Amino acid sequence: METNNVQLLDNSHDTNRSPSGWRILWREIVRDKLAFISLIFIILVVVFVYGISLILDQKEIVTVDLFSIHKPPSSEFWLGTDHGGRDVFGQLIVGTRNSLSIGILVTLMTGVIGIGFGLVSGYFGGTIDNIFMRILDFFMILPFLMIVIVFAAIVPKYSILSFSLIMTAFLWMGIARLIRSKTLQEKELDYVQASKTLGSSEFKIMFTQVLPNLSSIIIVTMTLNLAANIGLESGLSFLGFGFPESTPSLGTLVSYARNPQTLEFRWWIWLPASMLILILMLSINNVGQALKRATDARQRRG
Amino acid sequence: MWKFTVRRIGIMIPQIILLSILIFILAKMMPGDALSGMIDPNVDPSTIEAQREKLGLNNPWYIQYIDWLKGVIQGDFGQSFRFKMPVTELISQRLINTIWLSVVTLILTYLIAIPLGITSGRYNDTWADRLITGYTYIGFAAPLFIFALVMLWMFGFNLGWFPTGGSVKPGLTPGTFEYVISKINHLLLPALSMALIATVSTVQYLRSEIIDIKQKDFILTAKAKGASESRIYNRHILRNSLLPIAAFFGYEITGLIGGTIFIENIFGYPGMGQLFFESILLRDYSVVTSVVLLFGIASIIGALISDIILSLIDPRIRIK
Amino acid sequence: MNRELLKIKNLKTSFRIKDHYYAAVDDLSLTVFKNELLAIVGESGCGKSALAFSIMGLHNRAKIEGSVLFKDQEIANISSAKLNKLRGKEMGMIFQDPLTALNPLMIIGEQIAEIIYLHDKKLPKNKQKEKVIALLNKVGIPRPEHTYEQFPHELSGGMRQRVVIAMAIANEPELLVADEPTTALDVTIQSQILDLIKELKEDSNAGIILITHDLGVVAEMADRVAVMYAGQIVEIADAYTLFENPLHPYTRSLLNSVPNSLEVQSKLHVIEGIVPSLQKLPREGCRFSARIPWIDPSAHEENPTLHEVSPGHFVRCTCYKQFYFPDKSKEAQRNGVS
Amino acid sequence: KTDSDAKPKDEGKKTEEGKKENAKGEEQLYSIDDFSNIKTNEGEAMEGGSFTFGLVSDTAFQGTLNFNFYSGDPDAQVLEWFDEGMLTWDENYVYTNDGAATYEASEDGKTFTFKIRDNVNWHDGEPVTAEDWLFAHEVIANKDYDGPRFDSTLRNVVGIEDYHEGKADTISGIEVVDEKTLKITYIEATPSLITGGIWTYPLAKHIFGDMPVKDISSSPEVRENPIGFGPFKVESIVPGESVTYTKNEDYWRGAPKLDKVTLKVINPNVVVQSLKKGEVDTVDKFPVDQFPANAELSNVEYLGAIDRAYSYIGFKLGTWDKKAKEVKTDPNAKMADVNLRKAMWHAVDNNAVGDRFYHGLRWAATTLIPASHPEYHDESNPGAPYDPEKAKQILEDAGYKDVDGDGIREDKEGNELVINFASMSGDEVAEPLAKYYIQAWEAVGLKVELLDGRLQEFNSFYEGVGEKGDDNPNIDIYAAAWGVGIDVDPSGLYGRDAIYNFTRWSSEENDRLLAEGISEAAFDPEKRKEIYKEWQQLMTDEVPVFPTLYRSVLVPVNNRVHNYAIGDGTGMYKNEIEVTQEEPLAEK
Amino acid sequence: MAFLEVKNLKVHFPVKGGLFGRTVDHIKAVDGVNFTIEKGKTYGLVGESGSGKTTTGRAIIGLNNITSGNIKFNGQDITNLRRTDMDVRKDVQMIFQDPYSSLNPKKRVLDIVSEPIINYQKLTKSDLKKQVQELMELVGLSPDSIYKYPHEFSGGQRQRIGIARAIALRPKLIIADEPVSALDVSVQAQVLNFMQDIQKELGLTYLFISHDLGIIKHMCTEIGIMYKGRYVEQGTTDDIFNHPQHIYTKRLVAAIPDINPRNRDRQLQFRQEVKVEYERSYHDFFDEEGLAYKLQPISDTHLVALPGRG
Ligand SMILES: Nc1ncnc2c1ncn2[C@@H]1O[C@H](COP(=O)(O)OP(=O)(O)OP(=O)(O)O)[C@@H](O)[C@H]1O
Ligand SMILES: Nc1ncnc2c1ncn2[C@@H]1O[C@H](COP(=O)(O)OP(=O)(O)OP(=O)(O)O)[C@@H](O)[C@H]1O
Ligand SMILES: [Mg+2]
Ligand SMILES: [Mg+2]
Repeated sequence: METNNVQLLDNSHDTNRSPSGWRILWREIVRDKLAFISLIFIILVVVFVYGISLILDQKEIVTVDLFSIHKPPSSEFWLGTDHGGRDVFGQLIVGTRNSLSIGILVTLMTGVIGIGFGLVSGYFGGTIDNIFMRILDFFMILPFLMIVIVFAAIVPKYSILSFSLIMTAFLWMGIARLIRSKTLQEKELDYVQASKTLGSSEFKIMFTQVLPNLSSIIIVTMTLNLAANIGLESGLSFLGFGFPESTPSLGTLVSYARNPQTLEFRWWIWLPASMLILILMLSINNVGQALKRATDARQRRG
Repeated sequence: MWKFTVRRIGIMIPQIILLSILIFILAKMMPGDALSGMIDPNVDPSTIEAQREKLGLNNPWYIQYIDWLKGVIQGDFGQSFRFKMPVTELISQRLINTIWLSVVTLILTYLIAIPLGITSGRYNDTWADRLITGYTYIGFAAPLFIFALVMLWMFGFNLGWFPTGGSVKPGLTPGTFEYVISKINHLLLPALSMALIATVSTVQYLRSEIIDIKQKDFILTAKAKGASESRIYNRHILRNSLLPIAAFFGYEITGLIGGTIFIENIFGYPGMGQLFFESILLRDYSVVTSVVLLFGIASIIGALISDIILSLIDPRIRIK
Repeated sequence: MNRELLKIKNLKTSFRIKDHYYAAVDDLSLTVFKNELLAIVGESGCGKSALAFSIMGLHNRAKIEGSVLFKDQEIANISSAKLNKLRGKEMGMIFQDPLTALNPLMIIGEQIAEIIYLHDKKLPKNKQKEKVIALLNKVGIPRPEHTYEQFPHELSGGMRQRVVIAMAIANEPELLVADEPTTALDVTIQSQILDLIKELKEDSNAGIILITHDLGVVAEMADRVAVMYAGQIVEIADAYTLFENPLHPYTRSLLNSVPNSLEVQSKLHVIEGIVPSLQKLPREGCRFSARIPWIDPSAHEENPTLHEVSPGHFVRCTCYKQFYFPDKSKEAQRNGVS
Repeated sequence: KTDSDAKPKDEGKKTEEGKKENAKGEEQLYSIDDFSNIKTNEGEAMEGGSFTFGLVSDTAFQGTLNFNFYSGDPDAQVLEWFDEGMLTWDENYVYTNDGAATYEASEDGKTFTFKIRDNVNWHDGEPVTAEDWLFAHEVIANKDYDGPRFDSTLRNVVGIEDYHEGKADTISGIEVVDEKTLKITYIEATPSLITGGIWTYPLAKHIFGDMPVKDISSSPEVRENPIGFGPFKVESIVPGESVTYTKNEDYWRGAPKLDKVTLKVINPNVVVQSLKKGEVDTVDKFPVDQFPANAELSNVEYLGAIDRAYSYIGFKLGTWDKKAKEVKTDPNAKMADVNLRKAMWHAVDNNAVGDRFYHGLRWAATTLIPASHPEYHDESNPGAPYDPEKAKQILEDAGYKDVDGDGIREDKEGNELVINFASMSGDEVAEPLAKYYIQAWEAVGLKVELLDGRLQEFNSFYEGVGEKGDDNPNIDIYAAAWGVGIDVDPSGLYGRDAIYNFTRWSSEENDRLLAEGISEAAFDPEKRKEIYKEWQQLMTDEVPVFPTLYRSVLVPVNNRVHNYAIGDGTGMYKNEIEVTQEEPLAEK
Repeated sequence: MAFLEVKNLKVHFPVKGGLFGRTVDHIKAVDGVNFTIEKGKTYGLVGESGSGKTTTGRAIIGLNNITSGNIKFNGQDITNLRRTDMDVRKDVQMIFQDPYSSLNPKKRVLDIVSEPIINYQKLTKSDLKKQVQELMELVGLSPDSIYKYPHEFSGGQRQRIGIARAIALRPKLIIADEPVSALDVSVQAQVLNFMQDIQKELGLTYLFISHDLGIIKHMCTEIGIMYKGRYVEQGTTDDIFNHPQHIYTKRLVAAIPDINPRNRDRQLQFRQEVKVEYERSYHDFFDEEGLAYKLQPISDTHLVALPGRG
C-alpha cells in the first residue's frame, strides 16, 4: 500500500524513504571496496599535488634547459625531461594540480549555473520554462571549439579562471537539464504543495525544500562531470587551445604525444600523465558510480 | 505529428539565425582575416587591401552578415577564400566523407553497444557484466584522442591492417567496386576508434535501462502469463529498453560532430571536422560560418529526429 | 473426486537482506479447493503478496522452502520451463496495480493475445484475435475492437484492470490468484470487477485466492477467509463463522477498526504499535503479543500453532481465549506515543 | 616555382617542423654539409614503374591547380608534377636557356624576347604559344583576377597598370611576335629581372580564353582536370587528398621514364611510418625533429640542402605611416638604443639552440642573407657571436644598470625596464625556444616578458607586428622568420616603404644600399655582391633585427629511386626519375 | 452566516496544443460548485476518481487558480488572495493524501512543523522548539522525536506530523484530501480517531475529501457528491445514505460492500436493481454531455441535481 505515489512520479531514484542521504552515500562508498580505494586515491592525489606544489618552485619547473632536453628518467629527473629540458615530474605535479583545479572549478561553476537554471525552469514551468529551454537549446548548438578559439585569441591573459569560465559557458546545460526534469517531478510532490499552503515563498521552497532533495543526484552528476571535465581540458590542450606551456596541465603533457617521436620513444613525457588521467577519471568515476548506486535504491549493494 | 515538426522547425529558425549572427560576431572578433599572413613583399599592400575591399572584409559585420544571408537565402553560402570554390561545393565534398564516417561510426556504435548492453543488463553482477562495466569505465575515462592515436599506431602501423590517412586509395574511379571497398577500408579504423569510445554511454544506458525494466510490474505479468525468460527479454524488455536508445540516436549526432574534429585530425581524414578546424585557423570565414551552421542544424535536426522517433515508437508521448 | 486444487505445506519464503534470509511467509500451510474463493486478509507487509508470488513462482531471488502442490503436482522450486506450462494456462494472476501491470509499449490486444499464443501456438492469428475480442467483451469493455488497438495509457484505471483480468482468465485457469485487484479502483468499478471474479468462479469451477485488506469485500465475496499476520495465518474459517465469531485478537481488532456503517461517529479501534519490519519480526512466541500488551503474557502459547476450534475454524495461539478490548478512555491515552 | 617568395617562414599557418632528438639519436649532432642534394643511384633502373610522392601536411591541399592562381605551397607541390615555367634557372637563381623557352635581353636590359621551343605542347596536344603567355599576363592583370600574383614583378611590365585599371585594352609592353615568340618590355631594368622577375607561366588560352576571369579559379579546368605541359598528366584527383598522374609521352624534354606518379597528402605524424613501410618514395619535406631517430633507416637516403630562409628577432623601432605609406622611425622607442639591441644579440647562444633543439640541422645565423645564396652571403661577417659578458659590458656602458640591485637592469633613467616579446605559436619548440631567449636575456639582466604571457596565435601575431600597418604598441621585440626570395633583394622586407618592414627602422644609408642593389650598376655580379656585403654589415651594426638561425631542408628518398634531386639548378628534371623495382623498399 | 461559502466555483484547466501551444480546449475539473460549511462541522466531499474533489480543495486553499466563482471564508472573500501575503490564509490549512510525499524527506520533524510558524511569526529558536514540541504532544507523538526524519516514522505517525504542521497556526478550517486512503486499515482508524479528537479540542472545521463512503459516513455530518466536476447531490449523512435521490448516489451507496456476509445475496440483488435503474433512468439524471443538472432542493438539507424546474 505504501508504494504508489512517490514512485509514479519518480521511479529512478528512491531517496525519499531512505535513511539520511549523506549517510547512505558514505555507506555505499565504504561498502564498495573499489570505490573506497578510489576515493582514498583521489584524496591522496589531491593532498599530494596541492601540498607538493606549495613547496615546489614553479618557475624552476618551466625553466628551459638547453642541455637536458629529452632526458630519460634518472635520479635527477624522476620522470625525465621534455623538449624544453624541463622536468616532467614537476610538470606532472603542477599539471595535475592545474587540471584538477580547472576540473573542480568548472564542475562547481557549471553546477551552480545548471542548478539555478534548472531549478527555476523546472519549478516555475510554463512560459519561463519554455524560454529557459529555448536558451538552453541554443547553447547546445553553439560551436564550442570555435568559441574557445575566439576566446583564446581575444582574452589577453588566459588563466585558469578565464579558461574555466569559457568551459563553463558550454557545459552547464547537461546538469541544468537534469535538474530541471528532477525539479519537474519533485515539485509535484505534496511536500512542495504543502509548503505553498504554509505560506513559504517560492524561492524559499525552491532552495530550501526542493534543492536538498536533489542533493544526491547533484553530487553524483557533479562527480561524474568532474571526471569528464578533466578529460575535456586535455582534449582542448591536444587541439592546441589549452594553456601555454608555462602553465602545465595534464592535457599539455599528453598533447606532447602528438609528436610521433614522443609517442613512440619518449613514454615518460606523456604516459604518466595519460595514466594519471585514466586512473583519476576511473577513480572519480568509480566513486560517482557508487554514489549513483546509492541514490538508486534498487541497485544499492547493501 | 506534422504540426509538431513544423512547430519545431519554427523554433529552429530563430535559433539558427541567432547562431549565424553569433558566429559572425565571433569571427569578427578573431584577430586576422582570410588575407592575414599573405605576406609577400612583392605584392603591393594596396592590392591586398583592394582584395579585402572586394571580399567585403572591411565592411562592418552586419553588412557582411546581411550580404552573406542574402546569398544563403538563394542557396549560396559564399566562396571559400582558401579553396577558391563555392562553399556549397566544398562542403558537399567533405560532407559526404563525414556522413560516411558518422554512419559507419553509428552502426559500429550500436553493433557494439546493443549486445554488450544487453549482456551486461541481463546478466548483471556476473563476470561478463563486470567485464563490460570495466570496459565502459575505461572507455569513459580514456580521452578519445589518445585512444585514437594508439589505435592508429597499433592497427595502422604496427599491424598494418588499415590505411593511415585519406579517405580513399588514390587513382580509383568513383563508383567502382574497388573504390567503394577502399572507401570503407579507410573508414573503418577512424570509425571504430570513435565508436569504441562513443558506445560506452550507450552501453551504460542500455544496461541500467534493462535492469530498470527487469523490475517493472509488467514483466511479472508476462511471467505470470507463462512466457519464457527469453521471450520476456525479446518481447518485453528489449523492446522497451531499446526505445530510449533509439530515441537517443538523434542526440548522438551532436556527439559525433565533436568527435569528428579529433578523429579526422588524427587520421588525416578529409571531412567536415578537419575542414572546420583548418578554416578556423586560416580564417576562411565563409566556410567556418557555413560549417558551424551546418553543425548547428545537424544538432537541431538530431534533436528533432530523436523527438520524432520517440513519439513514433513511444505511444505514451503523443504529438499532435 | 479430489476437490483439493492447491495444497500449500509449510511454505517458507525468505528474502535476503544483508547476508541473512528473513522469512516473509513463515511456515504457512493452506489448502484451496475447486470452486472456492479463499480470501486472505492482513495488514500491509504481512506477507500476502509474498505468498501469492510464491505460489506463482514469480519471486526472483527469494528462497522458497516447503511444498506447493497444484493438482497434486509439486510446483515449488520447479524449473521455469515446467512452470511456464502452468502459469497463464492453469494458474492465472491478477496484480494489484493495473497502471504498471501492462507493458506500456504494446497494444492491449497484443498483450492478451500473447497469453493465448503462449499456450496454444497453433491457433491461427484471426482466431486469436476473435478470442481476445470475446474476452474483452466478457470483462465488460464497451468497444473491444477499438480497445484491442489501444495502448494501456489510453485506458482508465478500471479499464486497465479489466484488461488484466481478461488476461488472467484468458485460458480459463483453474486457479486464480488476485492480489488486491480493486485497491486502486473506485467503489462502483470495484463492485463490477468483483462480480467478474465471482463469475469466473461460478463459470469454470475455479479456485480463487483473493488477497485484500478490505473486509467489506471479503464479507461479500469469500467462501473461506484466512487472516494473516506477520507471515503466518492466525485464523482461518469460512466467511460466516469468521465474521460472526472472530476469535484471534488480530481478527477482532481488524474488524473493529473498520468504520462500521452501524455505529456512525463512534470511536474506531486502533491496533497499537506498528507492523514490525521483516528483520525485526518476532520469530518466537505469539507474534501478535507485542500489540496487545495489556493481555497477560501467560495467555500466549510458547510455540503457537493453529488450533481447530470448530470444524474448519482454526486459530493460532491460545491468547484469543483471554483477549478483551481495553477500556476506550485508556486507549485514547495510549494510542500513538511514538 | 614562383620567384621571389619572401614569405613568412615556418611558424606560419601550416608548417610542421621542429625539434630535436630522441632516445636513439640522443645528443647526436648533424651538419648540413654532410648531406648531398642529389640522390646516389644504386642498382639497375627498370622500365617504367611508378613513384609515390608524399605531401606532408595536416590539412588537405586546396586544389587551385594552376600556377597563375594557386596560393600555398601544397598546391605548388601538386602543380610541379604536371606543369612548369617557361624558363629554368641555375644554382644562383639566374635564368638559363635550358627551359621550354629561351630568352634574350635587349641592350638596355628592359626588353626581353622569348622563343618557345617548337615541341612544347599542352597535354591536350595544342602547342604552347606566345599568345598563351600573353594571356596569362592579361588574366593576372584583369581587375576580376582573384589570385595573389599581381605583384611588383608583374607591375614592372610596361602598360600593365593601364590595362589593370581598364585604361587600355591591351598591355602595351607585351608583343606577340609570332606563334612561338613573345616580347616583353619592362619599366625598369634591374638585376632582379633575371633572377625571378619574369612571369614565366603561360595560361592555356584555348581552354580559358572564353571564360570570365573571375570564374577561372573555380572552374573544373583548374580544379578537376587541370592542364599543363609538364612531364606528367593529371589522371585523377581526390580533392584535398591525392592526385595520380600518368606520363606525358609528348613532354618536350622527352617522355618520362616513369609510367605513373601518385601524390598523396600524409599527416606529419605518420611520415616516418609511411617511409619505413615504403608507402611513399619521398616526401616534400621531412620533419627535422624526427630525423635523429630515423637517421639510419635502411631503405632511404636523406638528401639535404640549405633552406632559403632564416629566423630572426626584430625590434620595434617605430610605426607605419599609413598616409605616407612608409615607416616612421621613432628615435625614442624603447628599443631605440642600438647598444641594447646589440647586447641582446650577444646574449643568446644560437649555436646551442641549433644543436640542442635541432641537432645541428639549424645553426647560428650571422647575416640577413643566408648561405642558400652562396654568391651574396658574406661568410666573413661573423654577426654577433654568443658572448654574455660582452653583452653585459655593452649594457653597462650604455647606461642600462641595475640600480635597485634585484639583478634586473633598469633603463638609462633608472626606471623599470620590461621588454615585451611577441613570439608566434607553432611547432613544439616554439615555446621552449621563446622561453630560452627570455632566460638568456635575463641572464644578462634584461627583463623580457612574453606578450600576454603566452605565444601568439599566427593571425594575432602578424596583426600585432603590423602586417596591416597597425602596430601593436605593446610589442617591443618579436621573433619571426623570413623565407628569402630567389632574388636576394631585401627591400621588400627592409625598405623604407615596405609595410613588411615590421621593425619600422629606416636610415638613409639603408635606402642607398637597397637602391643600389637593384640599380643598373648591379647587373655586374661583383658589384652587386659588394653592395650586399656592405648592407649585411650595416644591418649587423644597426641591428634593427638580428638573425638567429639558418636552417636545412631534409628529404628522404627511397633507395629504389634514381635521378632525384632537391633544390634549384641541379639540372635534373622529373622526366628523368627512374626506379629499380616495382615497389619501394621497406625498412628491414 | 456560513463559515466557508463556495459559490459557483469553476476551475478549468487549459489543454494546450496546435501550433505554438495555444489553448485548444479546457478540462472542466470543477464546473460550478456551491456549498457551505458550518463552523465546527465536518463536510464530506465524495466522488469517483477525477470528479474534481481535490481540485475543489486546492482551489479553496489557493493552490489552483480559480476560473470563476468566489469563496468566502469567515465572511471574507478569499477568492483571489495571494497565497503568502494574507493572514486569513493561515486559518485554512490542508492535510495531504500521501503521508510519504507530503513530508520533505530531507527535513527533520522540527523543520517541517516549524515551517508555517516561521512564515508567520517571529520566534526565538527555543520558543520555536517549545511550540513544536507542544504540537507533537498534541498529536500524540513524543516531543523527543522532533529531531527525527520522516522516514523514521510509520505512515500513521507521519500523517500525524502532517496534521501537526497543519494545526501549527491554529487554523479554523482544515481541508483533508483523502487523509487516510494511503494508510492501512488499522492505521486509518488511528488517524480518523485522532482527527475527531482534535476537532473537538481545537474547534476545527473539516472539509473531508474521500472516495471511501464508509469513512465519509463515519466522519461527516454533511456530504456532497461530485460527478465530473459538478454536484449531483448534497445533504446530511442521513439524507445521502438512507434517502439517496440521485441515481448516481444510489449507485455509489449500493456499491459499498457490506461487512456482514449474511447480507451478501440481498446486497447483490440490491446492487443489481440499482444498476438496472441506473441504466434505465440515466437520461433523466444527466444531460446530453453526461453531466449533472443544477441542484434542486428537495428538503431543507437535501439538494439533488435534477433536470427542469427552473
Ligand atoms: N524482494 C523483497 N526483498 C526483501 N524484502 C521483501 C521483498 N518483497 C517483500 N519484502 C518484505 O516482505 C514482507 C512482506 O511483503 P509483502 O509484499 O508480501 O506484503 P503484503 O502483505 O503484500 O503487503 P501490501 O498489503 O502492502 O501489499 C514485507 O516486510 C516486505 O518489506
Ligand atoms: N493541474 C492540472 N492540469 C490539468 N488537468 C488537471 C490538473 N489537475 C487536475 N486536472 C484534471 O481535473 C480533473 C479533476 O481532478 P481532481 O484531482 O480534482 O479529481 P479527484 O476527484 O480529486 O480525483 P482522485 O480521486 O483521483 O484524487 C481530472 O480530470 C484531472 O485530470
Ligand atoms: Mg502486496
Ligand atoms: Mg484527488
